[in-house]
Amino acid sequence: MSPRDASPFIRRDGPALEEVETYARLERTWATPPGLWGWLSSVDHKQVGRRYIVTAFVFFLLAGLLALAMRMQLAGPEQTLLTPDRYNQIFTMHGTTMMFLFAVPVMEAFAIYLVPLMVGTRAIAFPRLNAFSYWVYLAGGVMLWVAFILNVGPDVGWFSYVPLAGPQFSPGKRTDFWAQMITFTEVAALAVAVEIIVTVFKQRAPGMSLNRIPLFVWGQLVTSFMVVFAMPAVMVSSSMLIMDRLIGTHFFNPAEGGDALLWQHLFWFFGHPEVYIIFLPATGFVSSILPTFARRPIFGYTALVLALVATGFLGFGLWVHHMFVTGLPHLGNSFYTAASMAIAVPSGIQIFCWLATLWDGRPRFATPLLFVIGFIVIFVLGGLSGIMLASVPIDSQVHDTYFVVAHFHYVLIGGAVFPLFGAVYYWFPKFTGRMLSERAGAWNFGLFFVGFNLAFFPMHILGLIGMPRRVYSYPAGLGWDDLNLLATAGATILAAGVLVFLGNVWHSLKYGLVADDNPWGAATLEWATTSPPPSFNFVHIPVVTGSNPLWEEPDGLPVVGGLRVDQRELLLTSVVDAEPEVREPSPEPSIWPLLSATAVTILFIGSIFTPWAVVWGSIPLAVGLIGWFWPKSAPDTPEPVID
Amino acid sequence: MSSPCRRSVSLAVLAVLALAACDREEREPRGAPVGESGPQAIAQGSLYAGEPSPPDPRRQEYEGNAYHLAQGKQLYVWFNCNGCHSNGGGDIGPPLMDDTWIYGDSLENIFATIVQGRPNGMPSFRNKIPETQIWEIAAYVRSMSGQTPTAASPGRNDSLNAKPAEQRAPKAEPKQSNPGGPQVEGRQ
Amino acid sequence: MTARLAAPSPSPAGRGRDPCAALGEAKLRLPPAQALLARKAWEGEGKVFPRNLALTLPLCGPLPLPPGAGEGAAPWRRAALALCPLALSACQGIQSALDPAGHQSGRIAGLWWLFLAVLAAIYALVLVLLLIAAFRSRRRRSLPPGPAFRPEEPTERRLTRGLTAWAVGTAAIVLTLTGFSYAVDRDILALGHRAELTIEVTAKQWWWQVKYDDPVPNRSFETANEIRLPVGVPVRVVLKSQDVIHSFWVPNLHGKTDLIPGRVNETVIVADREGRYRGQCAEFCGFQHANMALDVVAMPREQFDAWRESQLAPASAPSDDRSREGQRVFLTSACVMCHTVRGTTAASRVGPDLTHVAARPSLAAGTLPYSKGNLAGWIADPQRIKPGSQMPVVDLSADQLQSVLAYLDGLK
Amino acid sequence: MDVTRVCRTGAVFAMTMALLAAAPALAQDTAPTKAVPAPAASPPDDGAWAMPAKNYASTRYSELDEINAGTVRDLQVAFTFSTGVDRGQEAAPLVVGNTMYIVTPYPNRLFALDLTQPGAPVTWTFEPKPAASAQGVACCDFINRGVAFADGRVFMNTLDGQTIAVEAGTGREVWRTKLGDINKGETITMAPLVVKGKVLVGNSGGEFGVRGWLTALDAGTGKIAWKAYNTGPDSDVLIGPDYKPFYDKEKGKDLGVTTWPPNAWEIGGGTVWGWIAYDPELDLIYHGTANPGPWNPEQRPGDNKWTGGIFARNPDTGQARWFYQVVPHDLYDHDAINELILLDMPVNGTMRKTVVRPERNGYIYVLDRATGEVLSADPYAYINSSTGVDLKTGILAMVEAKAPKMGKVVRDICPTAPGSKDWNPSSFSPRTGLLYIPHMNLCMDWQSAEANYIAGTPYVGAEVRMFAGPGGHRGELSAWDPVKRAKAWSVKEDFPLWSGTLSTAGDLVFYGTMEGWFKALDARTGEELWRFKTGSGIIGQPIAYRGPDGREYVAVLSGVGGWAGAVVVGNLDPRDATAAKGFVNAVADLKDKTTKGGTLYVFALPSKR
Repeated sequence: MSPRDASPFIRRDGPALEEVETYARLERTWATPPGLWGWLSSVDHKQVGRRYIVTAFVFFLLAGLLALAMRMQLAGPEQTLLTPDRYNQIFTMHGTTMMFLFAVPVMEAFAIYLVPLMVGTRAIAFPRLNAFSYWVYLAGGVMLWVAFILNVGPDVGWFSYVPLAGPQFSPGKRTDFWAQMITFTEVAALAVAVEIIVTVFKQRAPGMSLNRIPLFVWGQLVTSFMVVFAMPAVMVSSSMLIMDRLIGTHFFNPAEGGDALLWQHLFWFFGHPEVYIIFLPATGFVSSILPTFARRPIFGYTALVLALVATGFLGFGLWVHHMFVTGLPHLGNSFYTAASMAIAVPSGIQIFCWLATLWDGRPRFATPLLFVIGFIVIFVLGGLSGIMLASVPIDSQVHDTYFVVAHFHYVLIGGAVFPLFGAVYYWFPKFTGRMLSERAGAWNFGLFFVGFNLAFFPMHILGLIGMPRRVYSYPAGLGWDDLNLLATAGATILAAGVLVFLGNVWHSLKYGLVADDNPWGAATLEWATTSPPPSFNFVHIPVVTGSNPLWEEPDGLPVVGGLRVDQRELLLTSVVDAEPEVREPSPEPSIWPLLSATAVTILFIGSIFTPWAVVWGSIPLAVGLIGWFWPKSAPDTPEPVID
Repeated sequence: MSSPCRRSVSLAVLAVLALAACDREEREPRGAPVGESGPQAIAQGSLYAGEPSPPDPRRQEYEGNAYHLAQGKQLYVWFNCNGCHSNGGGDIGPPLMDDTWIYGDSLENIFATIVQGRPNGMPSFRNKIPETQIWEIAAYVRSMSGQTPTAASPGRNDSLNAKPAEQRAPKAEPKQSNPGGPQVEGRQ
Repeated sequence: MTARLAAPSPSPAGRGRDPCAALGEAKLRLPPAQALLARKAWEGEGKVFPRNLALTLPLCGPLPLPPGAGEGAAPWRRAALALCPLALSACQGIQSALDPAGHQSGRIAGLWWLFLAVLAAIYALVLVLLLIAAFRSRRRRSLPPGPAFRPEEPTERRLTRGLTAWAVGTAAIVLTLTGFSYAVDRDILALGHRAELTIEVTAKQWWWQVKYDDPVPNRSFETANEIRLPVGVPVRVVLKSQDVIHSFWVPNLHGKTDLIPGRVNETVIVADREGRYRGQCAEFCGFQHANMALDVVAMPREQFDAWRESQLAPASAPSDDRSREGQRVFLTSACVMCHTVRGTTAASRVGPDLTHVAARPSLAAGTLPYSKGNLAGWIADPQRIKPGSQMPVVDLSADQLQSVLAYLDGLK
Repeated sequence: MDVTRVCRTGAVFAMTMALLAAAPALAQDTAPTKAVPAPAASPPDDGAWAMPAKNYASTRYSELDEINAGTVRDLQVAFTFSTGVDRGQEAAPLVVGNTMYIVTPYPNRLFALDLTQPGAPVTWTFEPKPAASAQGVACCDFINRGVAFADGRVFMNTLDGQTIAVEAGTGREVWRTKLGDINKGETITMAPLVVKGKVLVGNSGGEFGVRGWLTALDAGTGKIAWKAYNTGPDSDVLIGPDYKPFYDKEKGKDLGVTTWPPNAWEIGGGTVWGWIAYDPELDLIYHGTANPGPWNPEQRPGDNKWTGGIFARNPDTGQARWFYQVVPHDLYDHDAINELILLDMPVNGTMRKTVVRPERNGYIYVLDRATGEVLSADPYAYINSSTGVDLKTGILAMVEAKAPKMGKVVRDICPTAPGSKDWNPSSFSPRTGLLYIPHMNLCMDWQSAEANYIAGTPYVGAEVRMFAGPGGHRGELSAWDPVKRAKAWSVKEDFPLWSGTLSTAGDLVFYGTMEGWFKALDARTGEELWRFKTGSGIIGQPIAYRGPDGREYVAVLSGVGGWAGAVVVGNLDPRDATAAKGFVNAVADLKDKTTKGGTLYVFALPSKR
């Protein structure tokens, strides 16, 4: 990368090296070493983030293919395209991949890439942990898919209810691969959550007090806290499951004192927040895109932040609405009805703020905004059907039917995938330095929107007229045939939309317009550096004076200096007001995260087959961690060179 | 990035390593093709004199397959095998989890024992249990003493825990005892 | 990969054979006359001998709509039917939550329509606001493109007031809906106190064991995959499972309740009008989750009592030589290992009780309507119709099959 | 008084002396302070042992007292005899005249030993040659509990369901009658009883879904005189106008049908494989009925009449007089087939004709044997599954928390399926007024499971594992005072007691342990006076007789087996806690202590020359 002038927005302040010299020195210090070795040992959050995004999208496409296969099978009654065994594997893989290998990782991936840029720091906190998390995630995902290809794909649903997923009714290793995949991805997710929390709390640019944090970062912060509290529940339960299956414990064996419902409680204590873990970052996308294209600061910043935090708390209080028909006490169910309904209030507030922003703005209907509008249309419908599901009597009819399938696709595709596509169109210039085609973007949106509604709206009716979920086939004569065919047609159109998207990406990577640093005229700090950003993100750490810094300082941001250029160094600031506190070294690239991740992979996969793998596998893991944390002597530079 | 490349490499390696997984995890409810009538004769070996007969090709289908073993375990209970043999420890009938095989330890021998019945009490289930299911039961019987691949053997059941599950059963090297079927006062 | 996603891999001979091939195999070993007989079993039912059973057999058949559907409906039902614009006919059906035939499902459907009306209004409001916002902006877009602007104070104040109103409104609506939901919930539960009859339903992979309880033990009896109930009488259903989790769901009568191993759940159903309804397992339970249905038949009290008496009787003795031979085959083949026919030595509980199998509306847990032809297809190759089900392919000759069919078909 | 010396003078004189010795006891009976055997059912001892229970009152008490507390120390082996069958030896040897008759487990060989010759050589051997496949349907080892002697014939049952009369002098078969069908799971293991020229026989197979019955065969011809089923309509159960039960719960028409789910009574158990007693005075036989099938109680809602109870019947017609259901809707395989001891004793100050039964469920029941009224039911072992019997209604109050459930392991149920005490009979000494009860101290975990009836295979539906009860010892011998309704003393044993007891006028109690010890205790204190290690565990019934030489002998068969010893005879694998329906778990160490055997041991004092 050739040295370029820093962004015009950054105002030089204080004596230091010449700009070009600073740039070159910083590049030398922060750049990832070249070659395969460098690639494997990279700890640059942008590289890791890119890998995460690409990997997650690969899983998205694979899971989408599975969805198509299912829709083909269900296009008509009594089809025999897939055997029940294969169908069960496919819908399990679809749900599992979408939830664990796509939705959560892709949201975290955007956080990994964008949060350090948005808070104005040079690197993410714990970059080696970050690299480690990616390798672990990749290994977990690859393991699951290789297993699937080898006919060891899980076949008990993404929720793996015991006893169906238990040792008696799910013989072989299929479910074990699922359970270990959970462990893999949750290790990765927890690592990222910790990094995001620390980055947001300690590495914000001076002046970025809590009330100036971009809403996207707020969303990721709340999400990360939710990850920290929710993920351990599913890790514990999947470990209990694998212990039940491998060493004969009785956590879920009702005969010997275990409880089948314990699984559901643990799983949904994770599973419901999981929905918000996916949704809250998406609201962050919306809150980033809307003001840019409405060309107006977001309306109701405080209300939106409070809504995020409220959702984060309430999200933990409604898992039982997944269990209304399990025969739990009615009083308890009523409480969860109230809690589930209550979450409509913060969501309503968010919707209003976005509408108001649009209302009072001067919008430019570029593709990202189209996706945001699509998001509002679809997500609101999904949210409203969610209110129906919160009612115990209605839920007792539509629970586990296609109505629920429709509902959560409206919420998850509408609430997360539409904003995600918007976000890709929005930040693609920043990631790659090239613009995506607006024309193809409109087609992409159109096909996606039409296809989606055609595919999923009929499912509401299907559920109401009696079609249960997770059926590999259905009898003719129940009035389900036409609607299913319609849904399949919709799914095909949806797939066409995805194809357009892929073509658009491929084309613009090769031939796309070269992007400015800030092509959309946005207000947040990631647009204050080059597109794509240099390895050190900012030549000088910017100083923030408002919640829309680039709009409020049109002549360039003030900056602070004083960080070393010959070593990786970060500026740590205080939690509330972001006042500079200390300079903190940031780790060099290292191969140890990869080696440790490999050791972890061996341990996890080995423990599918023998419990001894936990014992023997801990030895290479210990070696990996010792190498990772080996103390390094302080470099001997009497006079540090600063920027 | 180049993760697809990595993926394909690891995929190839794993594919080679785990080819067995395909067989182990296959769920074929029909079982192997139904042959004419089980083993042509009693399998020769250390129990019956003569050259050992070549192993039945169907053997692998059942013994290394988690689904068939699990089905066998289910049928073992449904068809009251556990009434006489308990959960492998034995009762009216001899234990099945030890190293003693009165009528032979091969899958074919066990198949024949179930089909033909044995003197001194073991009933004949000829025509009563379809052959596929007999193979499954026979394979499960072998798993009780750890003769089947650990990765395919059943785990614990959702019921009273009588003994460590078959997948944790130490392999007991088969020994024949009291060979020679109709022993008037012997154990069946 | 693609091969695995595609149709079941071409299987070696003997596997994956279709039922007609199964009969065909039997044919090969028998005089053609016997094969003809096997074929007649199908055609006797007025059905074309199928090439692919699973495809050609109308699984639920042209099921007659329950009598009284759509007529004499309560006001809310009329409103419901009027409001069901998407597929009017789709709302009705023997497995539809929107075609209630019982007190609870009626209340739930009413609640659902209420929710739909309120929420649809809200949705419409949001869409209108969105449209206006876009429309307004379209006018404003003509404003020269320029940098972002600072919002004006009065607008901000107006919007803030709007936000407050919106939040309060949302909370109020949600609170109201919650209140209605509670009210319906309580109303539904109250029905349980009036239950006159207790049925015990045990779910198994993949069928339903149904036991009618009675204080006098020998007036209790078992059946499978069917529930009959007197019209207007609330029935307590005790729900148990011995393998995995299933869910009991008869949409026309009530919402679902799970059957969970290690737990005993209860629900109450009542049918307000005569008719035949279809229930289905609603919790994923393995291979044949899709084909685990049951029939619910609501009938007048006298008919129900008569049915009950007939169910209490042991199986009728075979009346002709063919059936007698069938009984002999039944009692000496694999059938006896799993099934009960009361009054004979067959008393195993692995599979459904067949004492009065021929009097049931359907076969194989609602997979096929009952007919001698379907019974033949089911026995000949159950793995074709329900792959993975616990019913094995039993090697019966065509003659034996005919005899067993004659015997079973006599078990009214 | 020096009875020993007197006895040696000769048989006739000894008999006189015995009568004299008994006289004070009989005189005492008039004062209502002590229990005595029903006089009509316990004639004076003639030194023989003609039925396993010794007499119709089932006292298993010998009036011989040559071997007593003073002399027992010198007791030694007189002779031994190997039966050649190494399965569980539960039978009582019989001695009539100069011959001893012993019957082995399957193949049910009957030996006659000549006691007049040194070493008691075999006079004749009778081989009934039962079907080999019967071994597969014998629930708990293929044992035989003994033969009966009457009118010069020995009556025996075979495992495959036959009753055979053998001429005592020659070993020639007189007749044989096939009574049970092994293909349905029916076997016969009980010892027949001959009453008024009828051989009473009942079937076994409660774990195979058989329908229980008791039948009477004409001793002369082997023809069936009557057959009373224990489930089904009244006409099958022989309930007619004579039937006058004490409690309302036993009244009603066709209860054997209506207290079962439809058709379930046809495979409902209620076998008669235990002991029968007879009171000539009231002219009633008493027999128990075994457990209902399957074990899983949820599969048979209702009281399951007439299983798990005691019948009084007319021996000539089989018509029932009264019935008392000890365990309605049995939850734990608590067969009510244990010994029935007919005692006359004071109850609340008045003499009552009673039948005393230490029951499997842990209570000693005292019933009025004329009416079937429960006079008392006191626990003699640790019980936590029930709280007691309401004497007004006769109902046993169960503990809900210990009721077995499908799909749920109910833990720590005491007593276990074999009960506080199984078939192995107690003895009663009129001298001490104590009942000597060999019993167990085990508890169990139980999970019910769905039982599938497949003819000829077990029909159980329960997963059970047993273990030692509170205190850690597994066996116990208790001396029970039925008048005071209290334990006089008890002796703890490591292994469960599976042998009967014998008490003698020498104030000794004999019994064997599963390790193989044959022991003699002081009948008044429980102090161990003598022990001898036999070749295998003892699960048989010791007897005492006067030999042709006038000396007192004590005999017992040694040979471990039965349900309790299945782990040894079947070489079962104790790693499976449910092996042998859970019993193996309780006696997993038995294989280290003993091995299979089948030997008769006869003991006597050293002859003084």
